Amino acid sequence: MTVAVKFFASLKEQLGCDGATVEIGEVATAADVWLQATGGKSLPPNVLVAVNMEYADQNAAVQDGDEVGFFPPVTGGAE
Amino acid sequence: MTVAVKFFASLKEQLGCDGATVEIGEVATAADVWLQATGGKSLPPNVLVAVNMEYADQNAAVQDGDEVGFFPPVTGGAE
Amino acid sequence: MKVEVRATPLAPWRELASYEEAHPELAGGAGAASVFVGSMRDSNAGDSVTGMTLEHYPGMTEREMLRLCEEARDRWSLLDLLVVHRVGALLPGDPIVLVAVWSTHRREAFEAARHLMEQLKSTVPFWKQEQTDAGRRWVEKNTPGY
Amino acid sequence: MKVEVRATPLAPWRELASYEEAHPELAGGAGAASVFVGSMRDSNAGDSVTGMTLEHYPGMTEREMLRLCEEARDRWSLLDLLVVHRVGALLPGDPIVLVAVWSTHRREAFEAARHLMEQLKSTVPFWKQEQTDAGRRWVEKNTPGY
Repeated sequence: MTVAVKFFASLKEQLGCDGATVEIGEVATAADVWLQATGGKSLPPNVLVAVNMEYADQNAAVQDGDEVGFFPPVTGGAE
Repeated sequence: MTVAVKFFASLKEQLGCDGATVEIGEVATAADVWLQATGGKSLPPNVLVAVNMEYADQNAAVQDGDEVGFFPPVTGGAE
Repeated sequence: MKVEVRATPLAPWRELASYEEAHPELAGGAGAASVFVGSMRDSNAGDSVTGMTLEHYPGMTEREMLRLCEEARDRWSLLDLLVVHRVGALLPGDPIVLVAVWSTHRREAFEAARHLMEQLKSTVPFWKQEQTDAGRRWVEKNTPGY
Repeated sequence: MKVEVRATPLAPWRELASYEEAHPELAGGAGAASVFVGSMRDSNAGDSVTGMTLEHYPGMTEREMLRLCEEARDRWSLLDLLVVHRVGALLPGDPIVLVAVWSTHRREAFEAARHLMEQLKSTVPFWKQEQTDAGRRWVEKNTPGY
């Protein structure tokens, strides 16, 4: 199946990549998608995961056509 | 001594009086001033007292030239 | 810091824009502004209210407002405060009170603005009289806000 | 209810004046409006900050903001909400976020505005990058607001 991957903020800079389209087997979690997209880098513990723009666990199953976002802790709002 | 008296809001309406100038003996409290100004009416328990525009107890001593304000509980601000 | 009792209409957002324009030092230093606007509602205690008159104790009212603001400024290390309260005749929808607080961080701004509103209601000499279909009536007590 | 991610300058008081003008139903019904404006400060963690860039996750950010607003509206029976958050390049003093809440009584307005600010900081995908004399750096964690 095909999954769209997006990286944001400091994670995007560290990986040198905005996102990618990943081909992966029919049974896969968000963490599997990360491994595939990053060439086997380990998923940092503080990275947040969203599947189809909703927060998800790294062990959440993904489906064909899903979008998986990975990003660091959020820092919006005000002091 | 001479003391200026002011009444506000519902109290002003009930008494039919904005205020008065009261002549009273040299040793007097705010409550004495009330009695003198109202012709002996009893001071309602919820009436607030200010001497020279500062909240005061009804037993606070007043001096010649003081201004004594009497008013009902305040209801400013918003719901 | 500015405290005002106003007998003419209050446009809170225009008031805030003017105040910040006149105080450019707030830009850059103040990370947080918390604002409260209380307006006249068209009903109270189940009755339709068509108008309101606000009375105050000239001199004492301003003094109490200033005292509250100075206390809040010192307690929460605020950068600035603006409080404007209407008196006179109001119609439903008219703003009654504007409280604005500027601080470095949001916690102080939120807490100070809320505290000021409670204090304004409970200690500053203002009295509301409502106009209903049944006639005029003095508002008798305050609704607790905490 | 309006939620917006904005890439152009935000003038919060003008924004509020326009919003209320476009929503005349708020006048008369809303006795209380609580507003918070968070702005870019010119220093952070002891360093002078000369600029900031805010990044977001287009689509997800708006969705999270809307979800928070709907939750707050239902929890506190709010009459209306307006939330605007900047992205892109900012300078010191520039407003970053505007949260406005209208309700019948002041308690709900205060609590909802504060809650929304905490939630905006902790759950909505925005990331700040600061420009200091030593170069650019990502802001790493949030300051607790309670």
